[in-house]
Amino acid sequence: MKELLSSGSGKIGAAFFIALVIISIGVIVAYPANFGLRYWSNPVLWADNPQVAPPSWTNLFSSEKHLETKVFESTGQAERLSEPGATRIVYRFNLNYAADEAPSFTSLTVQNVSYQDRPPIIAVTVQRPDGKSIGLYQLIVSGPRPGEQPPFRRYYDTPFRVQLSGEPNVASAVSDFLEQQFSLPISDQDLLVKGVDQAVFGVPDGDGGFKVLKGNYTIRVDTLLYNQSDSVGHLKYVVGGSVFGLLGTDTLGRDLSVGLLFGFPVALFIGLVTSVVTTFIGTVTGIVSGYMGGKTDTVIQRASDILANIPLLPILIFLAFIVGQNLFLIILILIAFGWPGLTILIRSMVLQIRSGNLVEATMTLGASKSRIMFRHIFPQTAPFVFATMIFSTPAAILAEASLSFLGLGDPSLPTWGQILESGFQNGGVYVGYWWWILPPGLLIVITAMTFVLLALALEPVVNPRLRRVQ
Amino acid sequence: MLVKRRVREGEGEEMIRLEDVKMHFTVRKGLFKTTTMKAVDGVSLKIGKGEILALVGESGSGKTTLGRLTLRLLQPTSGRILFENQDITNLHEAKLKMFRGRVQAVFQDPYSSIDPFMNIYQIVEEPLVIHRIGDEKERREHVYKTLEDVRLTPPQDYAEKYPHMLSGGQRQRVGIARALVLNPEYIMADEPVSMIDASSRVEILQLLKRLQETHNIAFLYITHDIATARYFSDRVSVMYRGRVVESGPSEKVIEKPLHSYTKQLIAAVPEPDPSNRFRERSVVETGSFDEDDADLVEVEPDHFVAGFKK
Amino acid sequence: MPMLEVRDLKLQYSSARGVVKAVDNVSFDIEKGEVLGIVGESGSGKTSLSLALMRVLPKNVHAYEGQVTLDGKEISSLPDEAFRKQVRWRQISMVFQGAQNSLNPVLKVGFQAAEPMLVRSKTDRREARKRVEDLFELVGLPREIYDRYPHELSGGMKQRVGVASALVLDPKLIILDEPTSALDVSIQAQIMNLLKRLKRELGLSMIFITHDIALSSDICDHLAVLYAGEVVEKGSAEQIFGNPKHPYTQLLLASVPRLKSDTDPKYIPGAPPDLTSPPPGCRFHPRCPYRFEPCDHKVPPQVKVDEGQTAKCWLNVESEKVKAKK
Amino acid sequence: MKAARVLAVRGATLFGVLIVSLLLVIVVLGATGVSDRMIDSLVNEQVRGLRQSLAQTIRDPDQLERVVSEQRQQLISFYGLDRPWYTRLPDMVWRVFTLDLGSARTLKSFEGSTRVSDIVLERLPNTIILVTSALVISAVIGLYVGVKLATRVGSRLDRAMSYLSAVSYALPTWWVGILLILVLSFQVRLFPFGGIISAPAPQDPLARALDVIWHAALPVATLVVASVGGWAYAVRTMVLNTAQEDFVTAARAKGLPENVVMRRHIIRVAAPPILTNIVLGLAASLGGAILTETVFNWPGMGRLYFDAIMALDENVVVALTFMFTVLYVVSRFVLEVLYIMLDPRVRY
Repeated sequence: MKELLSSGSGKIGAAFFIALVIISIGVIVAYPANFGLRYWSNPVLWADNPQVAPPSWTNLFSSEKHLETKVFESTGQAERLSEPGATRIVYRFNLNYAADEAPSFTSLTVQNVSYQDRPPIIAVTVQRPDGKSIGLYQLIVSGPRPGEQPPFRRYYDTPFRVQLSGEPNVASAVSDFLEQQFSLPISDQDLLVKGVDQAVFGVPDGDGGFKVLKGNYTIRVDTLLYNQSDSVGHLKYVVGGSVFGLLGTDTLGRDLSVGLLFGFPVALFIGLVTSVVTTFIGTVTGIVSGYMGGKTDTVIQRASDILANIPLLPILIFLAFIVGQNLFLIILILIAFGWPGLTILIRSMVLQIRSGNLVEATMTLGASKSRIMFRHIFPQTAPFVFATMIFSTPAAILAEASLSFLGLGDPSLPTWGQILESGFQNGGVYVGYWWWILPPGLLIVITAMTFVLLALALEPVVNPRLRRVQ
Repeated sequence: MLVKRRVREGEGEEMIRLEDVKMHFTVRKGLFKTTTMKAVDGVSLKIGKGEILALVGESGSGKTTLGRLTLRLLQPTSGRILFENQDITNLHEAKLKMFRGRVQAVFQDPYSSIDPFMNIYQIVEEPLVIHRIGDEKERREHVYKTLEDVRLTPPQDYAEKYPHMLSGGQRQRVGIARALVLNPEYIMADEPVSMIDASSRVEILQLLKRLQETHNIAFLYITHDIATARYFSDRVSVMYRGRVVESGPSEKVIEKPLHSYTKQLIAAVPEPDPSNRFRERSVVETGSFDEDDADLVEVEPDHFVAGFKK
Repeated sequence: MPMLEVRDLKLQYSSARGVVKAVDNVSFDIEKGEVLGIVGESGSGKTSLSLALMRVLPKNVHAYEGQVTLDGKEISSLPDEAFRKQVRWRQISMVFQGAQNSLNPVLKVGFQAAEPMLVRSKTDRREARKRVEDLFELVGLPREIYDRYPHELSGGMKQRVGVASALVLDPKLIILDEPTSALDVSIQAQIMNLLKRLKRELGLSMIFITHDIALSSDICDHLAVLYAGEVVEKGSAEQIFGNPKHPYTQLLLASVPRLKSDTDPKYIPGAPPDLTSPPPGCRFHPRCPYRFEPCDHKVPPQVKVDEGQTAKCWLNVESEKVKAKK
Repeated sequence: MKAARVLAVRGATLFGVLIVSLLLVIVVLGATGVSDRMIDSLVNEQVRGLRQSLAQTIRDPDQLERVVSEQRQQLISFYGLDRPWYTRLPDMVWRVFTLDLGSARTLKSFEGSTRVSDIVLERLPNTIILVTSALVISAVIGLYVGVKLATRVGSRLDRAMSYLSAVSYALPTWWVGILLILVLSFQVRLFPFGGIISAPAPQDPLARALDVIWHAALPVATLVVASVGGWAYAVRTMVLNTAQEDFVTAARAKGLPENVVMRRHIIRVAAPPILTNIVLGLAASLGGAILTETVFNWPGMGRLYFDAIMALDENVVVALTFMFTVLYVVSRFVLEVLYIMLDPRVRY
């Protein structure tokens, strides 16, 4: 331990390791169980994110200012107005628009509506900085079905989401708006092709296109309820940008930072479980083989000789392909083929220890075999074993990453390798989705490096001859 | 000269007896060929209670293997090993534990024969732990007393130290203390001083000698150095190629060696005498002894030589 | 004029625990055809001394100074490259302690012996081979050994190869660093006989380094006793063995178990000091039975006690004073 | 004589490796029912051929069906599809051994053949070219840099290199490839994104060769970057260990010039352990080749592996797994022979 912290690389490695552990614990606590299948692989959850958007901080280096995704939700202050026979609830969302481009999309999501007799109406109006306003969209919640009893509940299980940018009704509303305000005749179809949001957040540039109109917008969402007990649970209005969050998104709009964070505990789990179990088996078999000699030794030696020489990756690929993509299977295989290498090393160490007189001396004292093996021989191999354990940790992480990269990762647990693979498969390398490719790779390298640094600090323990030189 | 006990073979009580013991090892030669290495090839010897027997020979003579056999660390290919007239040749490992409590060993290399990860106290205490002797307090007293016996004094100063903090001589004394703590009746000492500085060798030998006198311990002193054998032992057995070629009381064998190999061993010992440089030492080429396979003959009372023709 | 004069040779290493004063102001002379024994226990700096003479130094050298004169020429002032070309093996060669480890395991032993000729004097291969085979014969090895690898030879044979290859360039001086310590006593005797024969027949000068003072009497004409990096006593073999003046030499001699006399050997209590922090005053004083007032703080001078014999001990200073008063 | 024994033992072990991997593959295939599927497709394929040839002679469709289904039954019992999978074990071993695995589901060889052996063997040279050139370049650079470092232990360069080699151990090969593409193909547009030759391929042989080298530059560089740091570090360690041996001191004492000491008494002696290190890294570099080929779309066995996985083509995956094991075992054996030539202690 002292050796570990006395060198520079040991200190850096230890600091990194602690950081890895803290992040992993945080992720385990914060993330829902079954994250991989229920959340990460569920496209509905990511629909409101822009797709393949680079990180928002790229704006700092870009001459053109990209729009960051803005999400407005019905949680803030609302204005309640009483009208004859109805209640009007008005949400005003203020948006200071400074980007040099139109939103990539806009969407409205409605959830948990319940009413007694008349279906509520929800309307979206955009009030622009030029004082003009567009009645963008109106939703009349679907009416009672035959035989259905009040209260009528709508959009509880599946929220109602409408992509305003692609909605024909919106297009026609905007078309009308352009006609009236700018005397610009443009058909609904053309508008849908050009992008409705360009017109909503811009002014015609005279060339048949639109120029972004910067300034303060207010998006007003009106909800009209016809009964005291009627309610609209949740409203969400999203202005989709072209940059997103800390680490951007992938083709499904998934927030890469969320997926990458989840990779921490998984990588640590793969690395540590594999190395700990491998080291344990390797050490025990090595000590037993070296100490007992005879038939036990021959059997262990032959088995480990053969297993240690099998090229791991092809077999790993084969098994993962044929038997199934399961993280535990992968770990099991890594262990099954990982221990023999250590067995061979430990065995030769034990033989060397045996060549001294300690074993004979202890035997003369009447010590049992297990006492000699684990009280006397094991402590002498322990520093080496510990260093090997650390050194073999990145190998397991890298092996899993490689396998994931070939598309053989466990789909229920997103790993860095899998994220990289989907980036590669989606042509990220050839079109330059660097934010999708670099961070997962970098995280793999940093995690592997952490253990390599620790191992490096332990090298003098393992190789005393080098210590003599320095 | 320290007082020597004159024990004629067969006199007094017997500690350990080997009867025509052979130890053969199989060595791989070719792909399928194996040959037999006869490390010990028919040796009989006795060690009486409280007697020091020196086993002298060069590397490869089988003296170390023979030493291991007297402790039953090895099971002989043939022959019998008796401890206090009880046959322990084929005793199972579990039953040997009692025997292990009564015989001990001191090894050549004080660096590799004690556990570098234990402190001195733990090393010396270990035999007591293994044999479940005494409670913690009794053990502590006994360990301290033993450390004093081997002159690691005051014991408190040494108890917490680790082997690498001690000099070679001190480490060897730790090895002796560990062998001594069970109050053994027999100790096999395999080259106990060959890796220790010349100026300290005699100190260790004197310590062993005193222990033999105060505790009446029998010793098998294995060495290549016939000069220390003369000083330290009551009797000497000379080994050559797995066999004993000459044995008898130390003075007799050394002052009047009969076997040519013994003679050569003696001639090869350098004496600090500057006139030596004007003459060559007599050297017999190894492999030129023709009496290898001959049996031991009692040439004079208690002095045995292989293949001696009167 | 002595063939080799060494004056105030000093070699220090830096280590994790501090500066190791391995060789500290060592001076001695060697006459032509004579063998000087350097006797010291482990850690007394005797191997460092041989490396210092050959100027084969490890990387962690802290200080290296002193004057070495060979045949009237000061070789210690030569630059490294010139020293390598002119002195090493050509004038001073060496036989190493462990024959096992001093031979390259992947090269044939004959080639290794011939290598200095081949590389340095551009001798042609056939000639070099003949020379080496002749030398092998001289040291009692069969000529065919030339094409063998080290692992195929026994320890004694390897040590003979070491002796033969030290002779290959006809050096003036051979340093023998514990040439027999790894060998069985009977093989040791054979090698010692070989060395004696070479000394007699070739008139070789040698430095014989050993921890075994008894063995040194077998070949050495003069002796220097080394303790904790310093020469504590030197003189002719007769003087050192017959009338040792330094307590360390006396006790070292007394610690040798004798085969042919009935005196009991004695030991020196304690252990040799750590060379990073040798004791003040006389370095031997903590183990010395005769120590008195000045020993623990004043370094004793090298005192001439007899013609050609000096000892570094306060006892001798006192007795010289007594003599002077008389 | 001893050398023959050592070689025989190594050969036997490596043969054991081959057999064990083969058995592993076949048992897994059998136990998961995949081998049934594979044989089934083999039977279908032969039945299809049969039907076509029989259709020439037998006009009556009913009779044709009858004959075909008879033949089909024969084939099924011939291949043992009607028996449990483990009874077919020896037969399967032999079929994998001879790459007689029928035809691929969707993949085709460049010539258009669907036979698995055609597809796989055609790719073999491309992989060998890639791996060997990367191995040779890494070896040369690693040796040179490692020796340089060993002579300057503790210098700033040495420290930097030891960290760099640690980084290269932590770098996934394929990610290095991706980085190189991103920088040198996407940003700088210096090298092609992948493939082995431009389309259309140049006609002139020299231009063709240069074109291949231009395409190979990035994949080879990837493999080299991934392994060269480890190499240099291993060489440095071995050289340092050897440099501490007594015979090196002896060689210096003999007055040999430093370059002779380095070459003959250090590097020459350190060569066998360095070679051992290469042997240990061999499996990793083969694995690296699989991934690098995937990244660079290099038409070798590794890229084929990826394609076969994507196309769920079991026959091809099995054949490739076996081929990679063979490739590994063979190159291991070559290196073992080399080792024995380098180290006289094993030779006699």
